[in-house]
Formats: sequence, structure tokens, C-alpha cells
Amino acid sequence: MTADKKVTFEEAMEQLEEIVEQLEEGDVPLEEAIDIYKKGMELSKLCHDKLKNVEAQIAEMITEDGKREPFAIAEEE
Amino acid sequence: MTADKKVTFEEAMEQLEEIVEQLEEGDVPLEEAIDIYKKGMELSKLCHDKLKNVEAQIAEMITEDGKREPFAIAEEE
Amino acid sequence: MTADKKVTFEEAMEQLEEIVEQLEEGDVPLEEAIDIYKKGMELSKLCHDKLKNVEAQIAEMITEDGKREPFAIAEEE
Amino acid sequence: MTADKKVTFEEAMEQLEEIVEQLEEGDVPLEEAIDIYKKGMELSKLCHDKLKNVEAQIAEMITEDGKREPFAIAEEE
Amino acid sequence: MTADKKVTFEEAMEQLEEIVEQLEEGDVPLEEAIDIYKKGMELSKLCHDKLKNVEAQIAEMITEDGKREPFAIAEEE
Amino acid sequence: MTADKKVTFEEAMEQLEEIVEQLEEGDVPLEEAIDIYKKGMELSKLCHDKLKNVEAQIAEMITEDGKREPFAIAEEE
Amino acid sequence: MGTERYLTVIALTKYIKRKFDKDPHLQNVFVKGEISNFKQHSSGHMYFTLKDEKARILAVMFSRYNQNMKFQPENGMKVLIKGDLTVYEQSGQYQIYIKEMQPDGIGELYLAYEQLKEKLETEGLFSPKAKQDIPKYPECVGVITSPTGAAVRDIITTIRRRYPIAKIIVYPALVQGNQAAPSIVNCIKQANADGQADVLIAGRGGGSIEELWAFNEEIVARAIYKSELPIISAVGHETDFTIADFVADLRAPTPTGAAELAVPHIDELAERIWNRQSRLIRTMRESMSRQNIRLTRIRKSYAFRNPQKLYEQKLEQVDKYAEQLKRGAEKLFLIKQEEQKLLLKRLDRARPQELLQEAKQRYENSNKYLTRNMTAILHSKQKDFKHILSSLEAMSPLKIMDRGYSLVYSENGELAKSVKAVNVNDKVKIQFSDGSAECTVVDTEGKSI
Repeated sequence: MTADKKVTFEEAMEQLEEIVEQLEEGDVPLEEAIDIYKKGMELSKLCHDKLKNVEAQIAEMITEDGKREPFAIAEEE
Repeated sequence: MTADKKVTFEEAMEQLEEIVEQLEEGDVPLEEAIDIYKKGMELSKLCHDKLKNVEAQIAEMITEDGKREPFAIAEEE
Repeated sequence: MTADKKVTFEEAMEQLEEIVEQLEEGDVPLEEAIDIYKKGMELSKLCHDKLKNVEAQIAEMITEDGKREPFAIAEEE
Repeated sequence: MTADKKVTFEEAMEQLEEIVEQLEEGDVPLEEAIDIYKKGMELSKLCHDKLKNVEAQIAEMITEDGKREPFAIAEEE
Repeated sequence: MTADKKVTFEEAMEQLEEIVEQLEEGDVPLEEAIDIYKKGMELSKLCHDKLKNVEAQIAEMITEDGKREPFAIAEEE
Repeated sequence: MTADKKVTFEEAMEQLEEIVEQLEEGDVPLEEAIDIYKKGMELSKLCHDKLKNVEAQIAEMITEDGKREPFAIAEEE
Repeated sequence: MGTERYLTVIALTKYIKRKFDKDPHLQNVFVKGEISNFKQHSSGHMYFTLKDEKARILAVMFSRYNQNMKFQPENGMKVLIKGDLTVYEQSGQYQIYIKEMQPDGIGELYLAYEQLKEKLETEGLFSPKAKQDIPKYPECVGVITSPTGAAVRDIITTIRRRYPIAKIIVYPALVQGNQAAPSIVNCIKQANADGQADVLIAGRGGGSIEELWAFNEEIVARAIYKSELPIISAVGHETDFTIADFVADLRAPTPTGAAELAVPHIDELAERIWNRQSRLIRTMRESMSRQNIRLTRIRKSYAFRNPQKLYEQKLEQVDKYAEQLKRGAEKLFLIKQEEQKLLLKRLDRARPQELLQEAKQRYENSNKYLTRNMTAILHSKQKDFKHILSSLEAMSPLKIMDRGYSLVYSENGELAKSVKAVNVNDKVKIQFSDGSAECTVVDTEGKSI
């Protein structure tokens, strides 16, 4: 799981999507399917966490940005 | 029966199918038919268990997934 | 950030523009995008601060200049 | 600034004009622009002072000249 | 100014005329212009004084001459 | 002026004429002109005095033996 | 040989003419004779024959020489002639070309006069170069004439009237008779020795040529010539010309004229001085006035009156520049600010929120299908299983027994398909469709076919 941290969101998503496709094709042996599914669920969690993280950062930036003071000269005009 | 554990769900299903076909052919002595049938019943149980097992795993993972917090931003919009 | 202090306004603006373009092109991986965006925000703040600084200096000089007495003869005519 | 004292009015004006043009053309880096502007303000002040000086000298000369008695011959005619 | 005393009236007048022309042409550098103007004022004063002086001398002689008695002999006849 | 005493009337007249002509030609520098003028006025006075101051002369006769005697016109003729 | 030795007539004539022309005795010849055959051409030239009792000669007097003659020649008139001899080529005649002609009668005096005049003229006594200037303003005038004549009175009166400041010294001279010439010479010498006079007037009133003769004497002429004092001659009337007149520095027609020539008029002179003086003053005033106007013009010149123009425009320019500078700086600042704002706006717009949304969407999709697909697989497998299970159940051999059949298994567990497979007392098992029963064989009986 620690190795996965270096995986980007996109890579993780691609893997996840592959897994979904694989599962969709349907002729996956059951045991294999459940293993794949599990892997998928892990990836899904990874992506979810990454998204949450990004979301938090953006939220923070918006807050900071709002505090910025405007220009005096620009207002004079 | 222990050796059978290594049999995948699909192999078990195949064997089951073969058994059904054998039985359908009809010229199997009854005694043999009963044996075959018995075998079929065993296989059937195996498959059933495997399915149950998988179902349980899925259910568990869904539950876990359900605990994951939702995205804040996504809801805002 | 301290290293950036030696960056000129124009250099900062150029970097910012590159960042904006990169972001606008849109095929930046999510995490990278958020990093770039953060960098962009910093650059933007840097530019903003530089402008505020210049604005203050100009304003001060104009005020000084305003104290300069007008010509006596020029007014007589 | 002391070195500038030896600059003639015309030289100062020429420098000032160049500076004005530079600023009006607009492609001056911001930090440089403020220096240029400062320089321009100094030059403007220098020119202004030189003119004030000339004005004062002329005014003095005119006053002195005004005290001079008119010609007798000129009046006879 | 003492050196100018040796300048003749005509030289002074010529210089003065040159100065007026120079000033009227108008494109004289400021510092030079004020020097030229000063010089012109001095020359003007110099010429003025010389004329006044000459005028006084003429006036004095005419007065002396005016007292001259007519010819005695001429009247006898 | 004492030197001028030795000037004959004729020389004085000639100088006077020359001076008048010189002045009338007009291109005499002012300082020189006033000197010439003064000289002219002196000469004029000198000539005038010479005419005025001499008493009417009586005609003399010098006899063959060198004796001087007044000469009266033989009015009876 | 041939004709070369024969001269042409013209050559011969030219030769003869040259002989005449070269001979000094034939130039300026004085001849006297009687006029005959006198003719005056319309051109004014005179042609006549000069003759005496024994000879005759052709004479020509061109109008140039005769127009000032005081008499009109006529036939039979005796005349004194001066002229040159030469040959008139066309007629081959020698002729005298007359330069001067006098009626004969004065005789020797006139000849002497002419000869002396000629002599002195040749010596250069009459030369203009020998003439002295007459002083313009003499302090003393010497008068050489008879103290009793009208001439001295005229001279003194005139001088007194015109120029009373001049001293007059009369040098009494005899002006006629034998002693006249030496007396005049004496006076000239005396006056020169005195040195008092600035100019001398020598002359007398009018009279006959004999009466005036002293002034034609050589000694008088030479004395006049030698005199260091300038001499004005005043002999007789205007028409009288004496040798003295020729040699004098200035000839006056009359004694009164001589006095007028000797001295200026004092009033005119005073007037002249006044005039010069006033011209001086006027010129000086004009010059002053001119210079004054010139100076005034300069002082009133635009450049002088408006020295402000020297810097006013520049002042305006400085102000303009200062304004431009300010505006330039502000504009530049605004441009930069605008650029920065624009970028900021773009940055805001490029905020990776959308990217995040997309990512979320993508994620949600995949996430949804992950479980869905898995569930689908499970269901499919379940379905397959159920199907097979029911097929199996349908084929169950046990179902035959439902119709009342049972299976008998021998003691070794094998299905007993014949009665022969069992013996009495064997323990067998009967399998029913719904259960089994353990039994002991009691009897056997084979079937009779």
C-alpha cells in the first residue's frame, strides 16, 4: 500500500478503470473476479483519498485568496 | 474432498455440467447414475459455498466503502 | 520564496503566464495541477506585492512633486 | 545628483524626453520603470530649478535696467 | 566688465546686434542664452553710457561755442 | 592747444575741411568721431578767432632805401 | 640698267619735302611781307601769296591758327608772319604754313616780344609746373606798382574791403619808362628779401604797348620766375598779355582782379567756418541720433524686451514632460497591473477545481461500476449455478423410485440387479426414494422362464 502512494491519481484511476472494464467483460472466473474487485476497491479508496486531499487544498487556497487586498490606484479610476 | 478445494468455481461448474449431461444421456445404470448424482450434489455444494463466500466479501467491502466520507465541494456545486 | 524575491516582476509574470497556460491547456495531472496552481498563486501574490510597492513609491513621489511651487512670472502673464 | 549639476538644461531635457518616451512606450520592466521614473522626476526638478534660476536672473537684470535713465537726445527727436 | 571698457562703441554695437539675432533665432541653449542675454544687457548699458558720455561732450562744446561773439569787423562795415 | 597756435590759418582751415569731410563720410567710429569732432570744433574756434582778433591793418610802404612808412591812398586821384 | 635709276616724281618730291622739314631754319621762320591773292575758304583756311618787291611765296593759314587773330587780313596789307616751310606734294610747290600773323607796324618791339616769349617758353618759364600756389589766406600782401597810380588804389581798396585783416605792403616801382624794368625787378627782390608778404601783386593800369613794355622785359620775367613769393600779375586791361603774365604764378585781368585773387572775402570765410562748424555739429548729431536709434531699436527688440521667451517655452515643455512622465509612469503601472489582474483572473479560472470535478466524476463512475460489475458477475454465476442445479435435480435417478421402485444393495454395497446376487441370510439394504431399510434375506427364488 505504501508503494501505491507514489502512484498518481491518474495512474490509479486508469488501473481502476481497467479493472471495471475487466469486470464488465464478465467472463472472469469468480475467484479472480473477487480478487480484482478487491484490488479495485483499494484503488478506489486511494483515488478517493487523493481527491479529498486535493479538495481540501483548493478550499484552503480559495480562502486565502479571498483575503487579498485590492489596489488603490486601480480604484481611483 | 480436500483435493476439490483447489478446484475453481468454474471447474466445479463444468464438472457439474458434465454430470448433468451424463445423466441426461440416460443409459447410465441406475447405480452409476446415483453415484454420479451424488458427485453432482457434492459439486453443487462446493459451488454454492463459493458463491456464498464471494457474496459475503462483496457485502463487506460495500459496507466499508459506505463509511467513506463524501466530497464536500461536489455537494456545494 | 526568499529566492523568488530576486525574481523581477516581469519574470514572475512570465512564469505565471506559463502556469496559467499550462492550466488552461488542461491536460495536467491533478496533483501536479494543484502544485502548479499553488505556485501560480504565490507568483500572483509576488506580482501583486511588487505592484503595491511601486504604487506606493509613485504615490509618494507625486505627492512630493505636488509641493513644488509654481512659477511666479508664468502666472503673471 | 551633484554630478547632474554639470548637465546642461538641454541635456537634462533630452534625457527627460527619452525617459518619457521609454515610459510611454510601456515596455519597461516594472522595477526599472520606478528607477527611470525617479530619475525622470529628478531631471524634471533639475530643469525646473534651472529655469527658476534663469527667471530670477532675468528678473534682476530687468529691474536693474529699469532704473537706467532714458536718453535726452532720443526724447528731443 | 573692465575688459569691455576697451571695446569700442561700434564693436559693442556689433556684438549687441549679433546677440539680438542669436536670441531672436531662439534655439540657444538655456544657460548660454542667459549668459548671452546678460552680455547683451551689459553691452547695451555700455553703449548707452558711451552715447550719454559723447552726448554730454557735444552738449558742453555747443554751449561753449554758443557764447561766441559775432565778428566785430564784419559789423563795422 | 598750444601746439595748434603754430598752425597757420590755412592749415587750420584745411584740417577743418578734412575733418568735416571725414565725419560726413560717416563711417567713423563713435569714440574717434567725438575726438575728431572736438578737434574740428577747436579748429573752427581757432579759425574764427584768427579772423576776429586781428585788427584792421594799415597799408605800409617800403621805400627804396628800406624805410617803412604808412601808405595812404592818394584820394585826390 | 633699265629704269631703276629714274626716280618717280613722288619719290623725288618726298625727298625734297624731307629736306625742307628737317631744316631747322625753315621751321618757326619769321617773315614779313605783303598779302596778295588773299582767299579765305569756307572752311576758314586762308590762302594767299606773301610778296615783296623781289620775291613771292605761297602762304597757308589754317583756321585753327587764324580764328583768334585780332585783325582781318586783306590784299596789300603788310604783315609779320611766323610759320613753317614745307612742300605741298601735289603741286610740287613749297609753302609757308602760318602759325601766327600780326599786322606789320609795331615792328621791332613786337618781334622782340615774340622772340622773348618763344625763348622763355622754350626754357620752361611758362610751364605750369613752375607755377606756385597762391596762398588762400595771406596775412600780408605785397603790392609792386606805382604808389601813385590807380592800380595801387584799386588793389588796396579791394583788399581792405574783402579781407581787412591782411597787411598790405606797397613796394613802389616805376611802371613805365626805361627805368621801369629794373625798378620792378628791384621791388621783387626786395619783397623776397623782406619775406613779409605771403603773395605779391605786380602790375599797373592799362596803357599802350610801349607803356606796358616793362612787363615784357626779360629781366622782369626772370625776376618773377625766380621769386620765392608767389606773384600775381596784373598788367593793363583784360586783353593785354605781357610776358610777365605768362611767367607769373597767376594772371589777373586787372589790378582789382588781382586783389580779389590774392585775398578771400572775410565774410565768406567766416561763413565758410560757420558752415563747416555747423556741418560738424549736424554730422555729429546725426551720427549720435543714428547710433541712438540703432541702440534703441536693439533695446526695443523683441528678444531684449521679452527675455521670458528664453525660458517660457522651455518651462512649458518641462511641465509637459513632468506631466507625461507622471502619466507614463501611471500608464505603465496600470498596464502592468492590468496584465497582472488578467493573469490572476485567468489563473482563477484555470483553478483545477473543474479538473477535480472531472476526476471525481471519473472516479465516481468507476467506483459505481466496480461494485456493479462485480455484483453482475456474482449474479451471473449464481444464475448459472441455479440452472445447473435444477438440471441436476431433474436428472436425479432417485426420482424413478418415486413410482414405487426400490434399490437393493447387497452386503458388499453393490446394487443387486439379480436374485442370484443374494443369498439367504444376507443382509441387504433397500433404498427407497425417501429413505432406506436394512433387511435380511429369508428366501430366494429364481424366476422360471
